Amino acid sequence: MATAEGQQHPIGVYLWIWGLLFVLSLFSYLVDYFHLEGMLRWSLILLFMMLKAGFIVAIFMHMKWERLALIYAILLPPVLVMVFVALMVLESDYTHWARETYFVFGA
Amino acid sequence: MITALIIILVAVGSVAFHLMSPWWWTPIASNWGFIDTTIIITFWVTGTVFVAILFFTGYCIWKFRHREGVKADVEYEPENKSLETWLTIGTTIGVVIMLTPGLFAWKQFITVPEGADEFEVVAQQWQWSYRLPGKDGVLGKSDVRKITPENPFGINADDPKGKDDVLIESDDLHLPIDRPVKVLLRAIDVLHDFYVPQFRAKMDMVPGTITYFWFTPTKVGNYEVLCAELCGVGHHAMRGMVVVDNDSDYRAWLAEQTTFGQSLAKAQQQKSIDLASTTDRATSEKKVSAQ
Amino acid sequence: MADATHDDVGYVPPAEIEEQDLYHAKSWITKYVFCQDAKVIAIQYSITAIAIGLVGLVLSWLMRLQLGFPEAFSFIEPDDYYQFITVHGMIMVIYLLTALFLGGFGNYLIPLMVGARDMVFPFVNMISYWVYLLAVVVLCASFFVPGGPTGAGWTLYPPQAILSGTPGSDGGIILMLVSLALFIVGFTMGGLNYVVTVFQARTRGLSLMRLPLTIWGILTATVLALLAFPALFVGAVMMLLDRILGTSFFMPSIVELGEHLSYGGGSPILFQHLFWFFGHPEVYIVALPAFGIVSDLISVHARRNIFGYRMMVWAIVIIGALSFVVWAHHMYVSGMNPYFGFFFATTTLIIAVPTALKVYNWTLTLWRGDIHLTTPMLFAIGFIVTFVNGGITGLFLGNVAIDVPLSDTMFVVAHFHMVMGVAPALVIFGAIYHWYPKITGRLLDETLGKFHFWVTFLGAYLIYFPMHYLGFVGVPRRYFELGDTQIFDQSVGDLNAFISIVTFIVGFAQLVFFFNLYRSYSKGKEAGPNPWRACSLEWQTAETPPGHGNFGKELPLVYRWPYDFNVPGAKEDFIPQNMSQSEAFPKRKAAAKTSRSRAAKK
Amino acid sequence: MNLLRELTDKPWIATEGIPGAGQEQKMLSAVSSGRAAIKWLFGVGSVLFFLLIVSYGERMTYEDWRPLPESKLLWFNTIALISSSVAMQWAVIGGRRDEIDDVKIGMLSGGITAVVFLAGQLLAWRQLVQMGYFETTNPAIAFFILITGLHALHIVGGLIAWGRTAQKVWWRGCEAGQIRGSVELCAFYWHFLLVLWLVLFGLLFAGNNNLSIILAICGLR
Ligand code: HEA
Ligand code: HEA
Ligand code: CUA
Ligand SMILES: [Cu+2]
Repeated sequence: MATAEGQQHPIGVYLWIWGLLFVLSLFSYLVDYFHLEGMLRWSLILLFMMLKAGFIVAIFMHMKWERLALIYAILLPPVLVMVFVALMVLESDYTHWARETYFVFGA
Repeated sequence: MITALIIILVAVGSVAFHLMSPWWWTPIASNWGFIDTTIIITFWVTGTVFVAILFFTGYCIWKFRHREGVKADVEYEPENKSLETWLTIGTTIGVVIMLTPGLFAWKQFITVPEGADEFEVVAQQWQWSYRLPGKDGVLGKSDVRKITPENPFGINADDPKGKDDVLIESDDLHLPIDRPVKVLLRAIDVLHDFYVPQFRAKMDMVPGTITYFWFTPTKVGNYEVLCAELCGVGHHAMRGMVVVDNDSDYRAWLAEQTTFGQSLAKAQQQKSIDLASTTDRATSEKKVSAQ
Repeated sequence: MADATHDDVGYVPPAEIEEQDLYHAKSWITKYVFCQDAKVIAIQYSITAIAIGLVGLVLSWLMRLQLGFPEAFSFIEPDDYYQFITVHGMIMVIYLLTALFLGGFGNYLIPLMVGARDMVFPFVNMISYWVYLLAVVVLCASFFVPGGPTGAGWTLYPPQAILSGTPGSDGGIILMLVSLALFIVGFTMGGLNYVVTVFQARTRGLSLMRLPLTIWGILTATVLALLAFPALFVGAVMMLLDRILGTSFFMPSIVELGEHLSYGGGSPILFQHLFWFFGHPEVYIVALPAFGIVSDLISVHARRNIFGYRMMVWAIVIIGALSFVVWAHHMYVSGMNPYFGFFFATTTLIIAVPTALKVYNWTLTLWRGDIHLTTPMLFAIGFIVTFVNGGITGLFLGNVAIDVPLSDTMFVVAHFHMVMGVAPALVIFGAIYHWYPKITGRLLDETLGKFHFWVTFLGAYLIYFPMHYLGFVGVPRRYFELGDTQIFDQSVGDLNAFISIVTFIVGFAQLVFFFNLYRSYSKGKEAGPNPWRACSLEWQTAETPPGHGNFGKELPLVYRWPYDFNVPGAKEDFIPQNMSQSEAFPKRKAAAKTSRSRAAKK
Repeated sequence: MNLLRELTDKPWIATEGIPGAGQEQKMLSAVSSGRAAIKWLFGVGSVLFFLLIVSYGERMTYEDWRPLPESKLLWFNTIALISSSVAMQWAVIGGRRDEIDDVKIGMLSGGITAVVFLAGQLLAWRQLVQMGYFETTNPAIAFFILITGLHALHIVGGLIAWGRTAQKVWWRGCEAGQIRGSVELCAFYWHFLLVLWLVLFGLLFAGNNNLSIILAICGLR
């Protein structure tokens, strides 16, 4: 709702965020570099990814300066859809893995 | 008056019933005491809240009941932020107290320890059969489409690991005590569920995939297997038996069992006789369990 | 009342639907049979739902006969038993409770409580009822096809639902799925109507936050139903294709009794996901209207404003939203990806927090109220007790590790009967005692009502509280009989017999209720327009029962929320929603204002 | 969008004076309720087809999956559906300008192209049968039949509403002003079905399964 200052956010903000994005990417890279494994690896990578996506949507796509309701209306459904899709992908991969491991196909 | 009393009595009676009930869980015979502990924790938390709410309700009903001719001193208070906040926080704490041990127990439940012995349970309408990995410790691959009267488990005959698999085509299985086992569960027709109350563990068996759980039997004895997922008219009659043996008994039992390789050879010898009797058996069994 | 203010500043008529004439019945048939008046449709829905509900009730007695006295009734075979539980569960959850709460109470109360003349699309509304009736007829028809109705459990899990080891796999399952699809189509028509009516046809001054909680409950439940039923629809249609065309959506390679079937590749678990993506919201679909109605009952009969109204609304909405991300708590031991357990256990237990707040607020509404222990109030209190008890056992099941031993045992059966069978049923009874005077103009008999309450409440508690302990013992659900077994000793059978006996006593009490309904219709005490001295709009209609177009010549104007009981300074202990400030506080307008703004600051 | 603000209102504060006095008077119209109803219907439909897409994606993983044979016909059908939507929009614009002839042209061509689309879909089914692909055990085919079938049913529903409007235009000879609302509702529904089809077509049936590509891009598979 803060439209008054919203129209003229300083260029500095963009630069800051831009820099931050680089730093975050660096972190993701470091996760790889230090061979972090298992849950830790994936949670870190996901965290950095989410942060980056969040910054991009918030700053570069001007979401930060939108109304709260709009933010929810635009962001919530895709997030939910992504959660559902991710869950179902995990599920089918699990079944697939079980079949590959214990059953023999074809032949 | 009476209403308030009865509400309080419901609370007191429920607690009394809980304390004196002859119906309680079977003595545990596996390593899943953690699950029982979690249940007890949950009982404490929820029981306290249940009793508290009922007492409060009963008290309100008694104290603020309408009395003819007495002007009630009713409060007009739409909301009370701080009270609601505190109640939220309190409830959240209660949830955390219950959830944390629950999640730890689940983590344990799905993480099979290194070196656990594997065996397979195969379910079909309405009977159990079992497969042990044999000397090599690995189960041969299987496929429902390979099931024939000679090969009721559908083991892939081309898989060398399958030849020494021990097949137990009866409802009874023996297990050695104190050794962690990973139970691989497989169904060839519909959903079933391998459930032994004393082990606390259970898991559905799903055609088209393999499911698992693990446990360590901790007490020698005979334990009845129940099917816990509706699987048709014979569901309630689908019973089996797990016998937990000490080591020597177990080895004696194991020595009597036949392997896949042996049964295959035997089957080749008297193919025709076998075929007839298996189909016979399947149909007669259906009749029996349908009753 | 509203008329008194007309000479105030310029009068603003309430919003009405401009292009649409009110539906006018022309003959007896169009007035009582093919009627488009929401009130009549509501009655039609309710009668149909209760009638089919009685079938469900009778089925439950048959089941209890078998479970309580396993050897005694030879006419119940395993086939029959499994058909009974399936149809019982399905009827109770969908054809009774969903239809009664949304089709029955929704149709009756929404237009009245939001100050509208009717639903926005009366014609669609009528069709909705007839499609529902058709669904019920198709369901009943399955009793008469060869093989009987399906016996796959109300969850209808494939593969067993469509294979021959399950009773009713020829015709029964097909009719079941078709009936469900019809129900969904019919409900969607009705549901769109309810939602649009609440959002668009509210009368002037009735902001969302001035809606009675009943409407909030019904509205949210309707939205849930609209978004959840498609999952069941998809599942049902896919299973129909598997059954009829031999596709393999849910069917892997299967050997049934030594015979290879021509299915392959599918995953049965996918159906379970679809079913519970519908099924869990479904249980809140029957719970949320109950939450809403009980809030109103408590507030009216305790003569006190509902405590924490805003929290109550948010809680309803949050519960509704969260109910879409907990579905897999029904699948902890289904063989799905085990890591889901962490996610779904957490979301499931989070739901307990808003629900708990609702419970607290109900009890806090009693605090410092002026409690009239009328029959509706008794039912509301009974609801609190049974709901808390059943909700708490839900926490056991939701906590994934605890669910492992308890899943698929009688513990689950006890949980959901307490929380869904008993608690909302008590609310339905309370609601009928509460609104019967508005519908018929006469009060139900209080003495009979209290008798009905005590037997039903205490009886149902005696049925289901001990049943949890059968679950601890390990008695699985859906067992035709326990048979010869080592682990269940005689005491288990005794408890089962006890439960069955209480069931029949409770069943008998329902006859008293129906007798009450019947007798009070002609002999009951005249109620007058507002026997409970309640504030919400349905009690302020010109006629009782409300006439054509609900509100006579003019729609009411709304000045306040529906919970203004015992407002300091008011001349009576309640202020109807359509009473203006000057009328409510005739003497000292200014003084009243300050006292109210004091309340407002809190 | 002021929903959120409304939800934080303090409901226990009563209105002084007349509710809504001084505000512009809003009359509720059948069209605005119709629009609201259709929007909710979109929600229902979206969930329905979203679940189908998810099921498709999950079934796709398994070993017996064979992708759908490509069909040029579907591209043609897509174009038909797009033109149908455009035509309906034409009718809407005509209605707004009070040009009954434009309404008629738009409605007629919109209806015809919709029927063409349906016929095309039917032809696509027949093609699959003739190519010998119609084995019900092939899950991709089964999904194709199911999804296009449900979508077609939605179109048929739209055509019924279209018929009611058309009857007003041609038989009852209504003015442009009288049927403007119904035409707009029809077109609104048409656009929704078009978007739905584009999503389904783009994700599942156009070329080689773009769904798996998208999943791969998201790192999900
Ligand atoms: C109206 C219907 C209804 C409602 C409201 C609920 C409410 C809940 N249900 Fe229930 N449930 C069903 C109907 C319902 N359920 C049905 C029909 C089934 C079985 C289906 C089948 O398999 O056939 C089922 C099955 C079921 C299962 C699956 C069991 C299994 O099959 O293995 C689970 C597991 O998580 C569960 C959990 C819960 C939880 C956590 C709640 C929560 O929402 C409860 C929240 C309420 C409270 C918590 C009480 C109030 C709170 C307090 C008094 C404060 C105290 C709280 C704390 C300290 C935290 N339910
Ligand atoms: C709302 C839902 C509801 C209701 C009210 C009931 C009511 C009852 N149910 Fe049922 N039941 C289910 C939903 C319900 N049930 C479901 C979903 C299943 C699972 C099916 C499956 O496994 O697939 C099930 C399964 C089930 C079983 C388990 C079978 C098994 O697993 O082996 C049993 C066993 O005792 C049982 C018994 C009863 C009894 C004795 C009653 C009652 O008689 C108890 C007494 C209660 C009352 C007397 C209240 C009656 C009020 C109404 C019915 C409302 C009618 C309204 C008006 C008259 C206005 N039910
Ligand atoms: Cu096997 Cu139930
Ligand atoms: Cu649930």
